[in-house]
Amino acid sequence: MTTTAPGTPIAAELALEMYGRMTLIRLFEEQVNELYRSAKMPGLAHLYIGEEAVAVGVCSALRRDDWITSTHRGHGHCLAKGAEPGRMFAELLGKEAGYCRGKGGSMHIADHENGNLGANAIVGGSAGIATGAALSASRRGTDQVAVCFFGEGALGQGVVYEVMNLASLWALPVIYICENNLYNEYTHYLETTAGEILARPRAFGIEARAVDGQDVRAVYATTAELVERARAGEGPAFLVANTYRYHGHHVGDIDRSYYRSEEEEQLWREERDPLIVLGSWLEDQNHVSAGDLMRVGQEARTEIERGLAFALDAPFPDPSEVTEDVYA
Amino acid sequence: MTTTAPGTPIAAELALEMYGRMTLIRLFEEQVNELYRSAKMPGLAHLYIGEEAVAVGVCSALRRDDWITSTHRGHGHCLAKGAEPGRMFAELLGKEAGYCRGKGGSMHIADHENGNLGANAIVGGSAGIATGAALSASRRGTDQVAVCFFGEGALGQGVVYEVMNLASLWALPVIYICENNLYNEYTHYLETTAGEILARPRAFGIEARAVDGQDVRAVYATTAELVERARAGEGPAFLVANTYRYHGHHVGDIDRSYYRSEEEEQLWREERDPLIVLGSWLEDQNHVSAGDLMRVGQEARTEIERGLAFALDAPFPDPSEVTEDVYA
Amino acid sequence: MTFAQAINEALAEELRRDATVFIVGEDVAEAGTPFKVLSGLVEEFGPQRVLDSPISEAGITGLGVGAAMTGMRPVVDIMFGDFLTLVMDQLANQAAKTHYMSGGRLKVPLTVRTTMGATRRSAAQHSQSLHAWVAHVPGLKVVLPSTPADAKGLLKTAIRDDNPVVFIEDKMDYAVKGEVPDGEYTVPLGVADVKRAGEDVTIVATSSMVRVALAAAEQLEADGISAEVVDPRTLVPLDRDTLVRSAQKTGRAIVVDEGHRGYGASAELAAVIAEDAFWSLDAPVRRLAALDVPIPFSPPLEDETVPTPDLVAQTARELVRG
Amino acid sequence: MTFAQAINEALAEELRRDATVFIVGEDVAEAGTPFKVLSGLVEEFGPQRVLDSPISEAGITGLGVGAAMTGMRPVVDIMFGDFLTLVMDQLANQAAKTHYMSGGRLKVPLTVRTTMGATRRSAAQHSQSLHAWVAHVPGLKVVLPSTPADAKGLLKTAIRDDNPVVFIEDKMDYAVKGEVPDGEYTVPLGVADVKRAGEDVTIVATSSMVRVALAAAEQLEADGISAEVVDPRTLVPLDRDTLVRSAQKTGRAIVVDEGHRGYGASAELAAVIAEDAFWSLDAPVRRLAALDVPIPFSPPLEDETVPTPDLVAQTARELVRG
Ligand SMILES: Cc1ncc(C[n+]2csc(CCOP(=O)(O)OP(=O)(O)O)c2C)c(N)n1
Ligand SMILES: Cc1ncc(C[n+]2csc(CCOP(=O)(O)OP(=O)(O)O)c2C)c(N)n1
Ligand SMILES: [Mg+2]
Ligand SMILES: [Mg+2]
Repeated sequence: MTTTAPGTPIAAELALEMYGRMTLIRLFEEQVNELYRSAKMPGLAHLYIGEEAVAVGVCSALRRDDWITSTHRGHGHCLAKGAEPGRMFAELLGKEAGYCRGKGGSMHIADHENGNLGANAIVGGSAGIATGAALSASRRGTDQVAVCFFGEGALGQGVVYEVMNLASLWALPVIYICENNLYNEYTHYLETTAGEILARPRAFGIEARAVDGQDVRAVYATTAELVERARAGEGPAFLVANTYRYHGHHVGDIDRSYYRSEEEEQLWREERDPLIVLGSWLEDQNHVSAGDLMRVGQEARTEIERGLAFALDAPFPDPSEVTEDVYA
Repeated sequence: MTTTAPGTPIAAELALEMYGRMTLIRLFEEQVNELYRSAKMPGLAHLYIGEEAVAVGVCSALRRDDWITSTHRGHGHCLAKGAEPGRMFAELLGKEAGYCRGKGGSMHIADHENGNLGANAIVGGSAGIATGAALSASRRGTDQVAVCFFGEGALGQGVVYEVMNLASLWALPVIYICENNLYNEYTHYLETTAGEILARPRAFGIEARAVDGQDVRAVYATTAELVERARAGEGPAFLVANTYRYHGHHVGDIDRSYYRSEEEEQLWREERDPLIVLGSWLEDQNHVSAGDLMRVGQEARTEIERGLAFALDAPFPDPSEVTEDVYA
Repeated sequence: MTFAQAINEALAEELRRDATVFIVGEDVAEAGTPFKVLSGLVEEFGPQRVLDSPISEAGITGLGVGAAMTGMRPVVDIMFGDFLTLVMDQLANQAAKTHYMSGGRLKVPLTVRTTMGATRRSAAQHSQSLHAWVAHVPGLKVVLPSTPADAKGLLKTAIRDDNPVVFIEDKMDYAVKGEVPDGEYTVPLGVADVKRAGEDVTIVATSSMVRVALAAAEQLEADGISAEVVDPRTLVPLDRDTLVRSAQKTGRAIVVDEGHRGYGASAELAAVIAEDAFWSLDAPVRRLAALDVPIPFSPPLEDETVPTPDLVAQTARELVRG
Repeated sequence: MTFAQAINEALAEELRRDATVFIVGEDVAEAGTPFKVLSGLVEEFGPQRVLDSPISEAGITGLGVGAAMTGMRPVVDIMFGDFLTLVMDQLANQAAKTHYMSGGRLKVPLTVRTTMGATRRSAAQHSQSLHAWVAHVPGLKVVLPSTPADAKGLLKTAIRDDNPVVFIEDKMDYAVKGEVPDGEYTVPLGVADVKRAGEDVTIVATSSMVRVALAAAEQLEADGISAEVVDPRTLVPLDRDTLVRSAQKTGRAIVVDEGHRGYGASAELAAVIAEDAFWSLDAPVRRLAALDVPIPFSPPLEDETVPTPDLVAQTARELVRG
């Protein structure tokens, strides 16, 4: 994945590649929901559907050796950074073949070959990790950057401000990506967030921007700029991506009427869907035909089906493994 | 202690009263230093000398039933809120007659009859307490306000941002007083504090001001305005008072040359001393004569001597008291 | 009624009888918490007394300490016990020490409700039972209810207590049903309860492990072994006498706790019995607790981590048969 | 050399031999910490490897976890052990679980240095010994050195270890002098050390309590009682065998630890002995630890809180004479 200079129009191939990744995430998550509803998946999962453009736009501006830290809603970040659906499904099912040998599950998938330092079930819990990875890059003299994904709810965690202060003081190559999907679980973020989100990083001297999280090209272009700054040693940045989750807070959150309206959900699904937004742009620009998009979609569908079959067939770890990996 | 409307010139009596309190604090702390150097005081203490105008200016704008929370450098706050030197000395010496029966010591003096909820040896540790006291006032329908004193070093503690967010969301009557004396122990605050201090509270939608912490009249007037807002239900505020500690971080911090210069110390002592600043104003305005100031100083000296004698004579608690007061 | 309903009733009754009681936590109002334990409270008491907070565990706990010091009786809701990691300063350095450091002049009538317990397939950061940490802090009281009746009576007592109390509910208990007395009642802190009388072996169990112990006792009865199941109900204060007397009577004791084994609550309970019942013991006190591993997600692995009725029964047989 | 100099040497040697080692903490550079333990390091290694941080314990510990996951070996300095309250999430939920949750694919070679110990007239928030908390977290290793030689060798091992290690120094030990071997050496984790051999009673002591135990042993020798003093040196991993064999030999054991007694490390150590040495014990294992009260400031009160040589000796006499 390469970066472009600020403002450079995004090449059609890259756009198509991003369309494919977003489709892969969408289909993966729909499948996860199915696994839950058919009681094939232990526990719960937090679906990324609706937010695909954020993970894909950001990770498309990163190199494989750049790092990301992820959240409880992390499947999209993981796939966008290059993980295989098969080993991810296997992890969600608690199988030995999973990225974490079944020990982590949905909220702890890590894929360090692709630079994913792991999802995190503590809100704001990975802010320190990402910042430390950025310190590591600068101390070891590489030009890697670290990206910290978190939801707007993490703005309630004090440690986020502690590490933004460190990153700014030491000009660390870390980019904080705030995925504002409007809700902290079942509470609207305006009830939990005083003042202006962007004013918070700026108070620590951190470059801060906002972007339409449903427009993958915008997310990509803005991230590419911030990544360039960071690689050039110009320090940390903060990007708030305005987005929306179509489904519940987790797969079991079916009745949402007490905290948000059908109309609101419908509006985002119909007017702001990241796949539709990019798809129509590609077609309008005659970059691709409807056929191309269907082909890409079909490829993604096949990859998901293959991955799912692999995971369903894979064996569980042997119970004796419970005591392995406590210490390195 | 009464408040004045914004801008109202401060009456000479009040100014003289504040001069007396500042002098009392100055003399108290000089005595504490003596107690340490003569090995009469167990442990260490953090002297407030140089910062007197902050505590006195702020507390003069409060009512007795308003609350304050204090810090490891808390003797000045405690005296400014109305505590007696005698029981304070007794506490510093670990005597039964102390405000905390000797159990708290210098870093934990509390005087709840005068609304002092206690000093705190955890940097930033009282931010939640002050914010909670403000919530208590609003829930119980009183018009009390809570003042949270902390040093600029506490800006490194995440919990401070967590509670500022709560205070802003719920319009709580709490005023955060940031005593910026330039140093976090032995490190200059510019090495530990990115961006702009005032931008931090403002990012949470909190009214924020800066004031010359060596000018007690300015501290008083600004605090009075912020207290009025808070009492009127207009929400929290943040005030950074720029000040300086003349002595070491604690009484044992004698050689300071590796972190700050003699010249810097001298400059503050000679050009910015809060007693000199207020004293000369009082004289220039012909509000008082040099004689009046000497009289006030003499009264303070007598009070300190009486208090010290009381504390030195007071008995230690009986060892059996060690197991008392663990549970209410 | 269910354990969750008992908690809800206790909170509703205390909110009704004392205007200084309020609840603050994440998604506690309309959502009634993710566990639905608080459903209906905001509707009755309003958003001024049931406050939805930002995701700021340290902040709301600190807020609770300050409100408690100044005339309120806050009930702070910490969704998962795993997040106690974020509030230890407010609990251990502030809430627990304020009364003592002030020479008895300030008090902190704060209740912190949180959860514990594994086997929900929630993985390592949502499955911990960290009661040993708070039990190690002088100045805190620690309650681990095991039945709906105890939960209601103990929570009402905790809220009325003038000290900071950490009240820990096992997530696996919420749906469990049990008899709850009609009308007003409370259960004192510091009084253990013998959940089942027996002669041959004492099983001291905490929280949901009480159910595990009772199931084991059933198995043992079939084998002609009579097990006594003792529930301390509160770790602090601890009712040493009841534990020790039971062990002295049976001569054999097992401690079952869902915290990790190493440096856990089971060590203290076992040490207490080994100290005071030493001359009556026919065998070493056995400890059964969570494996010393982070709780894994994979079901076949997670199921290895927590004591089961079979394990408890098997251990008891070994003890009794020698 | 002094205990503080031994720590300083260990850090200097590891900073020299491994470019990925760095130190971060409050006032660690020019000030060399308030205890002056790090004096001279920034002068030799520069501010890129000895970083003065803001007062952000959680932030710098989280930073250390991330740096450790990505190729560095950070040494995070937490000035007072009382501030562990602020880093428990980074330690327990992040550092301790990363290796396990990732199925062994990520590791966290992090060292967190902090302090413990009372009697410095520092009052309740600067005198705690909270090692029991971290010892209760699977995935963390916990080191409590008691001599300059152990401190140096154990710290070098901790820094080279691929796991998160919490290294806890007693503030009262810094000025204590002791022999330190010349040249390069390390001390393994998980190996207890018999500080004094004896026949009549085993005294298991941790950190500065080892000195207390040795002083007690002197007194006891005068009374014709031969005490064996065993120092586990690391709580996790714990060398059970050495503790148990000593207790089996003497038939009597006392555990001395400066943490609070309730739910503390002394409970685990006593439980281990009571379990595995049960059949050899002539008397119950005795626990001596800090009183279960916040540490008071007033000297006559504080002096009551921590075990003394007289108390240990007296307890041993009771045990031996029965
Ligand atoms: C420290 C902490 N507190 C509470 C929770 C419970 N919790 C899980 S997700 C969540 C809401 C997070 O909202 P946000 O950060 O906006 O992420 P989103 O779910 O919207 O993607 C909460 C409160 C947690 N996991 N960690
Ligand atoms: C959480 C915490 N970290 C570290 C310390 C040690 N410490 C005591 S005072 C201090 C510096 C505080 O600086 P500041 O807040 O500016 O207050 P000042 O001493 O300048 O008045 C530090 C680091 C502490 N007491 N609490
Ligand atoms: Mg959100
Ligand atoms: Mg300062």
